[in-house]
Amino acid sequence: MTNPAISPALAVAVPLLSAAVLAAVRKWLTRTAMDLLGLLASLATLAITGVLLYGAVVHGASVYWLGGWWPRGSVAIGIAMVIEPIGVSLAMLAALLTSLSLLFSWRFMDAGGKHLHPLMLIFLAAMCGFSLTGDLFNLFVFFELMSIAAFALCGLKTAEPAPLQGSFNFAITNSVAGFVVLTGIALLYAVTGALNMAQIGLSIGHRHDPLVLFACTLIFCGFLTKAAIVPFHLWLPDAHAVAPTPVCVLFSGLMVELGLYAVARIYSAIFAQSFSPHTQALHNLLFAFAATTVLLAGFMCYAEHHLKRMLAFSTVCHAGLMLAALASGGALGLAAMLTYLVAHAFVKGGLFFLSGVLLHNQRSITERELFAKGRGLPWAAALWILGAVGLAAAPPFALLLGEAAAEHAAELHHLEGLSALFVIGGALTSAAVLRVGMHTFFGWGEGALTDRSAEIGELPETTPEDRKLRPYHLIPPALCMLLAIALFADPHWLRILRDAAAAMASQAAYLHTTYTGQNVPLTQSSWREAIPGAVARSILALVLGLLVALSSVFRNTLPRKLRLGAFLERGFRPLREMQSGHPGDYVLWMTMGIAAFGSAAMLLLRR
Amino acid sequence: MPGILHSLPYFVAGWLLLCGLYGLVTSKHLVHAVVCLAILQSSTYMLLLAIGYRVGGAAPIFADISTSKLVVDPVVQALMLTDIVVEAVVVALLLAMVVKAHEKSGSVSPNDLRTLRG
Amino acid sequence: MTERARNTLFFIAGPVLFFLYGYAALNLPPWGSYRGPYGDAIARLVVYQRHATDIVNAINYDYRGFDTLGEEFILFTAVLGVSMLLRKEESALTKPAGKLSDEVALSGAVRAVNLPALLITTIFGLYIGLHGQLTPGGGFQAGVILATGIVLIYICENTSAFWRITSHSIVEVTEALGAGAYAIIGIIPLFAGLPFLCNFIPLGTTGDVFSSGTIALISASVGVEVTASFLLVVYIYLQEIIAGALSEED
Amino acid sequence: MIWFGAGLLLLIAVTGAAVVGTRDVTNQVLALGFYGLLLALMFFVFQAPDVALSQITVGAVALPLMVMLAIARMKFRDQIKSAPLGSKSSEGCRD
Repeated sequence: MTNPAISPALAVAVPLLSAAVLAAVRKWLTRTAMDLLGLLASLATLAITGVLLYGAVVHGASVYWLGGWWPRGSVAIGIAMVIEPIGVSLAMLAALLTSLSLLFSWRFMDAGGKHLHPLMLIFLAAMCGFSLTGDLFNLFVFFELMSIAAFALCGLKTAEPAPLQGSFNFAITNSVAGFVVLTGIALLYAVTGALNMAQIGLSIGHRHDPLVLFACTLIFCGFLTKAAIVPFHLWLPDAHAVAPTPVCVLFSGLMVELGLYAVARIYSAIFAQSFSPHTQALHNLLFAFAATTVLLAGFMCYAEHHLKRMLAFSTVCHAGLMLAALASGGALGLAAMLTYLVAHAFVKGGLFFLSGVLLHNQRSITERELFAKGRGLPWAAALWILGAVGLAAAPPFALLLGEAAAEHAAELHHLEGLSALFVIGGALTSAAVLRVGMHTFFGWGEGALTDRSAEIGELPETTPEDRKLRPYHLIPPALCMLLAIALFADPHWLRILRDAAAAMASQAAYLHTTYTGQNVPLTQSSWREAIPGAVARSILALVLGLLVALSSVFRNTLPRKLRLGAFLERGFRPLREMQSGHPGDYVLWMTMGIAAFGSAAMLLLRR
Repeated sequence: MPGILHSLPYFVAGWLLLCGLYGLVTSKHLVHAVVCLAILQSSTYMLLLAIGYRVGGAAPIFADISTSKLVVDPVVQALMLTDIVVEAVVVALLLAMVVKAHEKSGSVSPNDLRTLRG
Repeated sequence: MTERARNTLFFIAGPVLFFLYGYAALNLPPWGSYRGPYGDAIARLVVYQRHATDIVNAINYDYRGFDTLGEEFILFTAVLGVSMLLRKEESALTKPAGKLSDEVALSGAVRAVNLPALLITTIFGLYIGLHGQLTPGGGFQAGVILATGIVLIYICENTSAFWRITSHSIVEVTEALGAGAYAIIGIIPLFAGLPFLCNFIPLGTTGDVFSSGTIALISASVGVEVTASFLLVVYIYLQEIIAGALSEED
Repeated sequence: MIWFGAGLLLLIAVTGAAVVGTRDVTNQVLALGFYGLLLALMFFVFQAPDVALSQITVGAVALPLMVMLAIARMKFRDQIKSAPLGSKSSEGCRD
């Protein structure tokens, strides 16, 4: 049995302990000391996850039984942490993004004052625990810890009513999601008498009845709420529009995607065998949800003029693309989703950092007010345009590799329409970002359109006299973009991720790892041959996006019939109405979504 | 156990879930909405308790009974304890948000909270 | 969406959900016939392995102690969040204010009952906390009871005493220490080469107050944390009201 | 005994609906407290004394207390706002 070099529980315990210490002494510490200590704790977590990842890659996957409670026979009596490359990479990504966010907020955020650092560290610990645990109820606990920390972080700027609305809607919908997940877990416990994911999977086996289907519906819908899949996505734009910039980076970069990770993990560990006769139908169902998400969020993204809200809808759109990649099936689909996830986290994180730079430097976040204000920021402009290229999944960004894998998997599993979805999603989101870039940094056209929620704007996060840009404002976004490109330039990590995804997708391998602590080496074929097609399509998406953005920026010089951009920019009334800001509506949409998913599952997947 | 009772607690749990959701959807007062969330959560207590119950089982405390006696499932009870804490905590945080929103806007109706739309 | 539309849509989606729930529930094992292996496996092991007789607490604070670590930090985070949301801003509140129940002043009889009640509550809380591994109770319940005792002081109209107890930053520090202590108890065994959260204290005799090793220790740290956080939440809510009342007395 | 438990379950179902249906928040707090006590009784009947104890402390005491405190604090604010005495408070909160 290979034991990890250091206890993986440290990845959770160290940030938690530092958060407690920081919270205890925060009254007596200066702001700089808080910054320094917070950053140190987060870097320590990064180092711990780094060591864990090294161990998982070199020695293979292993299992850590907390408290030393090894299973008795096939009955797990304690909580297991599964150390395999994918979960550990996500934990490491969380630590990295948290470190960058803390660096960005260096003496920066005056809102919330000294509550920021402990909350960020708790959030980090929750994300680490969430990606490492192998126990279903423990997953729920970290889901709740993550949610609670997120609610609090979201409401940091309490000086205006909008943040309270955003965090209230966020808290209500995500709490409902949490209880829905718990109900699903309880139903599974009732039939299997187990909480360890591998043991539940073993115990369910081929059993396929309404109970398993309904439990699956509840758990999936709960985590899809976190993942912001339509119709569970309504909280996300509200929460992002009001959260402070460093928090947005963590929300969009990782928290949302962890919902998808949980769906993938639970599906492959628990339900894979049970659904094996219906895999295709389930994939079609998930794909239908993903396609709705991409289309709806893509159009909404282009119609927004509040920078953070626009990026938030772009996150929803990309979460839809990731779900589509997962739905394209098998180990390859999983690898596609994870590749896309990691690369997207960096690109989207970078873009959010840049929106924070604009808010800091120009004291505004709406496109109309920012018009031509960014002319003196060449570095931010370059990074922003790079981000737009990245969102279209064009080279040289690692999102391309994910897109290629997804298209390859869709081809193998005869799933139609996936490539079109990637082109539409990429084109619309990059068009929105390009449009903002042209308006803000180049000052092209004659002023931007606007919409109702953009007019509310956002209070700046820094003191008014301080508008200077410092290195720690531009290093995090630059590093993010650089990493997204580096992952493309040096794709050695792909082989590791590919094989880890193959092991994750195989229920038998997961079982074996959990019970014996040993690694099952699995290999997966490469999707190199799909890359040229993906390059062509992503460039098509980028060109389309550029055309739409140009037609929007120069709308007044174009003939009326060609004003496609301006038409899209006005948005569609029913879609805007859906985003009503009323918590009752959001819960109603969730109820309808669960009912729809459940009925579809019962009809399509029954024996 | 009489046959008619075989699924009773599960139905009650489903009913409470429905009640909570209905209250949240139709609520006109933010504090009312938060209390409805608490009702929604109590559905999970009901479900967990029903799952672990055993006819004739004793409470899982071996202070004064023999260890060979049949007991109800202790694991669900541990889960419920966690669940209760989570409920109290979520309610506390949400109420703080409501209080703050009331301070800022002077209203407790979800309809007046809608500054962010579209 | 109009109110009417919300109602109509819910009366379509809600029953569908309820139907699905019921349909699934019919496939559950009948009520009262739990068969799962997990609970039984633990129930048979606890008394021998951990010298504790309250199985639920043994699960919470040991076998599934990692869950409880998360749970305790959920509580900790929420208190941070509440104090952040309701932190005092530079608003000039000079309007004097009354107490929470400002209509009727409590009679002397109520006060006479209250003091013994406070004493009993405290003793009961301590008892519950110390016997968590043996009988129902434990740190969590004890914490809430102890904090309720201190809130009783406020109800006794002894506002300034309550203010003195809770307004110190000591309460905040204690809360963080209680939460941090749990993480430290988890980390200590790592230095001895044992897994995280493993027991490292002699188990003692089953049935003793100081038996069952780390279970009692963790229970105590949870108790400290819960007492402090509950007090803090009450204090934060009352802060504004009490501050108004005290300035009136000046 | 089992019929008593079943009756209790039904009572809880009815009370839960009543709590949701009570639109006045002050009355709702009382209903919530009663509902919490019923849940605690049910936990006790179905052999979960640990949970019953926490439910009494949290569900029947702490939770209604917090709701009551929140309502009290909001009423206090309303009082200040409506009274002409003292300086204006609502504007002072901006920033």
